[in-house]
Amino acid sequence: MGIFFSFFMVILLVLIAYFGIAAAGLHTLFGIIIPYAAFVTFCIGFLLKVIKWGRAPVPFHIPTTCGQQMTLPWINYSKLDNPSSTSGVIGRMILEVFCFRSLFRNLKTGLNNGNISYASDKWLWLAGLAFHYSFAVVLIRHLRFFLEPVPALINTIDSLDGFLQVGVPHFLLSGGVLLIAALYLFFRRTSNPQVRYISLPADYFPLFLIAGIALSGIIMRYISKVDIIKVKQLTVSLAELKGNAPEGIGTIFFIHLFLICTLLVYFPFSKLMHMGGIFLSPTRNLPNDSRIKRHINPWNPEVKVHTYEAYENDFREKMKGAGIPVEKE
Amino acid sequence: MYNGSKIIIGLIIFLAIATFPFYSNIGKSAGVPMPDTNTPVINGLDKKECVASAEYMKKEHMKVLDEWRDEVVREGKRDVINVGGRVFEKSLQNGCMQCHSNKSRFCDECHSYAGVKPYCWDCHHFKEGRI
Amino acid sequence: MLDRALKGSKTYWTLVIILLGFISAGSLAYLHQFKNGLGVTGMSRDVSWGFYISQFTFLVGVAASAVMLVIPYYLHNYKKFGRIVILGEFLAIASVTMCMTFIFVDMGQPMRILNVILHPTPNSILFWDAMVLNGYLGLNLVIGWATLHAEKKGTPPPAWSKPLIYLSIPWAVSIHTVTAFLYAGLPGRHFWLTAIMAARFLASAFAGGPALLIILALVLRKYTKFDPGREPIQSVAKIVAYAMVANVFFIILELFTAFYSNIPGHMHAFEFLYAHGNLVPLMWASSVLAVLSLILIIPPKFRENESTLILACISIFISLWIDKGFGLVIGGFVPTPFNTITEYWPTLPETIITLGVWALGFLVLTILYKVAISVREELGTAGPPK
Amino acid sequence: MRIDRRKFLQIAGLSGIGLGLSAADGLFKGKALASGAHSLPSSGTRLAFVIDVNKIEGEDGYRRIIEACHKIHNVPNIPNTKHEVKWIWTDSYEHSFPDQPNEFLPEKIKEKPFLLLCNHCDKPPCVRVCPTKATFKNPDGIVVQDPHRCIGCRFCMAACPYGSRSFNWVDPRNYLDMKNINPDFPTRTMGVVEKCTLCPERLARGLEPACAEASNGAIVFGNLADPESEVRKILNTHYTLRRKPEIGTQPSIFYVIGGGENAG
Amino acid sequence: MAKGTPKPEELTSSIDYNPPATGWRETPVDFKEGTFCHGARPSYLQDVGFPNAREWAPADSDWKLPENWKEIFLEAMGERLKKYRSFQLFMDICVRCGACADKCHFFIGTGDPKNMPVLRAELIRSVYRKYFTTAGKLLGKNAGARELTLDVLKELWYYYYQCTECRRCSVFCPYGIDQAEITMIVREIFNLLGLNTDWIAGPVSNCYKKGNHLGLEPHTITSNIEYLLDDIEEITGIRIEPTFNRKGAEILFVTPSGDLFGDPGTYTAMGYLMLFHELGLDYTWSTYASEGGNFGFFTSMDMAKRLNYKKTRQA
Repeated sequence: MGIFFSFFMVILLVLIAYFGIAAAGLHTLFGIIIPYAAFVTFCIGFLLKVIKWGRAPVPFHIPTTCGQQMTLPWINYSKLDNPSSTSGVIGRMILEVFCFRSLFRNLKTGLNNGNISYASDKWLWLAGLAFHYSFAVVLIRHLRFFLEPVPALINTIDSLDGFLQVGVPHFLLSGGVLLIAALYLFFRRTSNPQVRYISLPADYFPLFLIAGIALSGIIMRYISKVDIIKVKQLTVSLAELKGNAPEGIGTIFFIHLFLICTLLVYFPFSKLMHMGGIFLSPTRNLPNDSRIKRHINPWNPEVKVHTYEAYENDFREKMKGAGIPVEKE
Repeated sequence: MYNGSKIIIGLIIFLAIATFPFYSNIGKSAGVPMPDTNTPVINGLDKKECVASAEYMKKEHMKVLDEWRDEVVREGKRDVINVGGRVFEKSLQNGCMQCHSNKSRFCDECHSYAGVKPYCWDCHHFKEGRI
Repeated sequence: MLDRALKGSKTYWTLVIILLGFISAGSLAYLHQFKNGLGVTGMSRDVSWGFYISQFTFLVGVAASAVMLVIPYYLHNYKKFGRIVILGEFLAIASVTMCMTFIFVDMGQPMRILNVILHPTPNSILFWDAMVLNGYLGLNLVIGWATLHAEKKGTPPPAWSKPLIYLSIPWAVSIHTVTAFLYAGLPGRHFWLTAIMAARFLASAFAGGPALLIILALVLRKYTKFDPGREPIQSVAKIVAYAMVANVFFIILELFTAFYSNIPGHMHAFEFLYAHGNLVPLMWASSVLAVLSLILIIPPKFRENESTLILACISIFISLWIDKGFGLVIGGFVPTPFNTITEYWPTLPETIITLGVWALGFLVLTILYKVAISVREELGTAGPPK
Repeated sequence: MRIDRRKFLQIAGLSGIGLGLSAADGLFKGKALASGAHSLPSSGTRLAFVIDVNKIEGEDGYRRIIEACHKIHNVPNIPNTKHEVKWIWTDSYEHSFPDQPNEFLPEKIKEKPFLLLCNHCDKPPCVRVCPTKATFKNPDGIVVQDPHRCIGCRFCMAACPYGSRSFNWVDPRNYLDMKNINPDFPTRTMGVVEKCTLCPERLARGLEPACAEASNGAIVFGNLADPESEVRKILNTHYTLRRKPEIGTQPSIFYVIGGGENAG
Repeated sequence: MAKGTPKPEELTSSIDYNPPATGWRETPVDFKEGTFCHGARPSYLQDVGFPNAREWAPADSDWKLPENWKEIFLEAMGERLKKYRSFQLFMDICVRCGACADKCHFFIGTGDPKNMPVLRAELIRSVYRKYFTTAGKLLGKNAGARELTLDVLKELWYYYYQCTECRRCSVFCPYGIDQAEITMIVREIFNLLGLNTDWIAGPVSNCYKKGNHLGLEPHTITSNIEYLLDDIEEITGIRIEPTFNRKGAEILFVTPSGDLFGDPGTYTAMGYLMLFHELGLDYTWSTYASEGGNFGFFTSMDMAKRLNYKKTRQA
């Protein structure tokens, strides 16, 4: 569902950028105005979304428990899977954010001759890690375009990324891994019948978009090269809030940039907000201390209750008959 | 907002990361490097012409050098390139650097601007002011 | 299944941390080597391969030995190996990992390692070795993991694993044969230029690898709930005995040819190794241990006694480690093409890196065995067979 | 043509060594062999040296030749013999021809240094074993080592029966006077193998290899495939030695031992 | 169960994990016999004061909904989006990775794709997108949004009562999205439309009125415990004398009411009685708050329970 729609949307974006530059020559629009607008949309959209979440209270104090709760001191409890303290929660969140711990648990349920079997299934975890980490490395690497002078650390990361001397200029592993991981996630989405069934255009679109960004980046580096000095001139001017778009960079760069801008704009209004959301997820970021501390619902409403008095009124004779003490005779 | 302080701290961290390129460049006004062709040899030329256009060389010089390398070392094609009667050797040291004898201005400046570290100079070497 | 490696006893974690310590030390030493060049090792213009490549050569044998369990179990339907065949396959994975790491740390330009694939060169035995090693790693990973996974799920192993298992048998022979060809095809290196080289490699592999497997199985029985039972260990011991006899026999053949023919080039290496080089004590130790191990493993009385059996296995392992993990490679280089002697001894960084690679292999092995045993424990099939 | 050649090398590598031991004979007799495997390259070039041991004048003569080569190729002078890089060097008869021992050798020969360098074999084992084609044979018969391609596995060093290859165990620039190196020639980087190149950069300019030029005629350079060449003329009139001919590598370096007049 | 309990193999043999060819929004809901409960009888709802109590049956085409059911639903939903961060968050951040898909026992047992937690949540997410997000309002189906129709409502009801709130999906979700919380909230909304099941409404009403889900009245509780005490005396020779609704006791003991009524819970109850006697605890039973479990699953009941607990403590 929606594969072709999403694919053609991305193609359309590419064409917009292509004609915008190659035919209309709108360098300032695509090089300055759209990137600024996209970045501002991204930041403000992100903030507003998180604030919107923040304005809703957390009435339930029910973190997901995946292990023994803390009870008595001589019973070992699961400090990470059923944390009772803030430090446990921090540990749980760190593992979740950096190691995708929940996905690491993943199983595959299957039927074998009438028996239900559970198999280990870590491909999603692996691909997810590869995707996110390579994306992070790609992002950090790109700081070389925004910072002048380029910090030594960025240069080091760049040379580690291009450790394998393949091609001229050296092939950067992170870009390739990103593209392959995105393609794997797409393959998984389409080949696994259950995942294909639940997928929406909103699932394919960001995959195609990111694959498009990676691909245009790879093309720009190895096949249809651009004037890298002018690119940096543009990016540094963006960072310095000066904003001047030199001509003659190469259209492929603007396609790359436009796809990134689309991603930035798309981000706050989509499932990509899981980046911020994971930190606010109440089933993960709360300690399981509801037996230690009393948590009161922040909008604690008045409710009608069945009082003891009413109860006694309903059953007074029966209670007396059973010898249960009553308040009123 | 509920748990406001924590959320705001988180958002400030997010903004600090997202806008890092904007504030980290403050006070480091960056000059844009221009490959400098001001060398005695080039200045002495009537027609300033290289093996290919400057536009092409800007983007593809690494590829040109790589191809030359294979042609010369592996295929023994040491034939020279003739541009308008001027002869160029297919060589970094004995070709390019003969005219562009200002490595720091012609090579290094752009490379460091773009954060590129070619390993050419691990073997090939250049003596500044040799010509 | 991998998550089983994240939960373990204190002993398990202590072992993992110790191994990680060695790996970090090895990595630091490797950084030192990367920065300052292979000159930090004891290798030289004349002895251009040293400890790394000889360890690699030895470990290829350990890797290939898994086939000694796979053949009886899958080909001859010898069911008693059902418990330990996975140990063999996982040992192969760990060994091949070490092999590839040893090759990697031996590279002068590790950044260009992909050139082997980018510029494939079928006339180079090293190219084929890279291919068969990667293939063997893949085969064992897929087979070992798939069969264990099926065991855990309570389903029969997937149908596609059968042809792969049969493929893995000749493949195991190939990795050792191809590695032997690295040496046996070089003109001008008399010590290696022998048609019996591949046969020697296989004999020593089928003795040394299964000997290590017996040691590992007994260690596992002592420290974990895993117990393969007595009988499979005895069967492996018989395999070790035959292979070791063949191995010693092959060495005697080499000695005969060299010394009876009286060709100087053929005698040089043996003279250096056993009479006047710095490896003399080691090589004699190897020979003495080889003889001792035969005494301990051939008579059924000793072989069936597990305390003498383990002694025999340790002797065999050390003897072969010296012979193949040291003497074979160094012995071929040290009498130089100029008929001179350039001695070789590993330096400190080289030793630390070597230890680090071994630790890496043992970490892989520990993790894989931990997974296998945890799965068996959950299924209640870790204990001795009824 | 080059493709045919590559194919041949692959076949040779796969079918093992020992293809035709009579190739050397064939060359000496100046007749082309029927089997394509042993014929001369059709470009008609096979570059070779003939070194007349007697024509090199004393210690200085050797030093001049070695320095001529090492200087222009920026070969470092590393004192630690284990890490040495040598393109051309000397050694005794005993070490240079260990397969032809002769305890009754004339004292003169016994003490004579022999110039050693890459033999640029016709059937080079180093080319056979290289896993990346970093070392290969070019149509002129030169065994080329491409330092850009080399991964530093050192298989070629194990394969070379002549000890002609050097590995850069350490950074060679630490052992070069960087202010006085030859500006026209690169140095090498750590972790690659190198050896005598037979000076293709000089040949391209119509010059002889540096060692030949510095030898005052003791080293004669030429094309073996050309019956009229000077090298062929000397080989026709002198008895020459090659190193380890029995292993079938067919070296292209010939040593004139006894002096032309006597042998002729 | 006139047909008799089917064997596990018979049940598993009919499962097919492959989803149908039609997309889930195009596949109409099919109320399968045996997979849903009766509609709540009006008296139960009236007991706890819930609106729109009426006789109705899920299999009927007419659910006798109030005229303005759509407004009630959407208004309640909007309110709850503001009241529950979890609800808002879980609507926004799901990436549909499918890790939860085969973790739900309803899905494992039925193979019905809409029982995958992700898709069960998607049923309400699609409504959320249509009415609460700009993209959904503008792009409609392409943004994964859909209109809240009567069929959609029925589908929601059918699947939101196929959730035991076991929270296994949340364990596997990389963001901890918890179907249980979504279920609670959606069922809360259904209660506003009188759409509950008899099996839930009954115990709730009993807990509210009689203090336990079985509807045991005070004298039944004491006499049941008497029987247990007799048994204990017969076996051990010791007569235990617990107290009921006694003021000033140090501990108020509340246990799942099943322990007082049916085997094997009663054995557990006998165990407590003997243990507390042996320890000599100063405790009392309550007939007013005699249910350890919370059948509320909706907040007002939760609150009632807490209040009466406090009250007895004071007593």
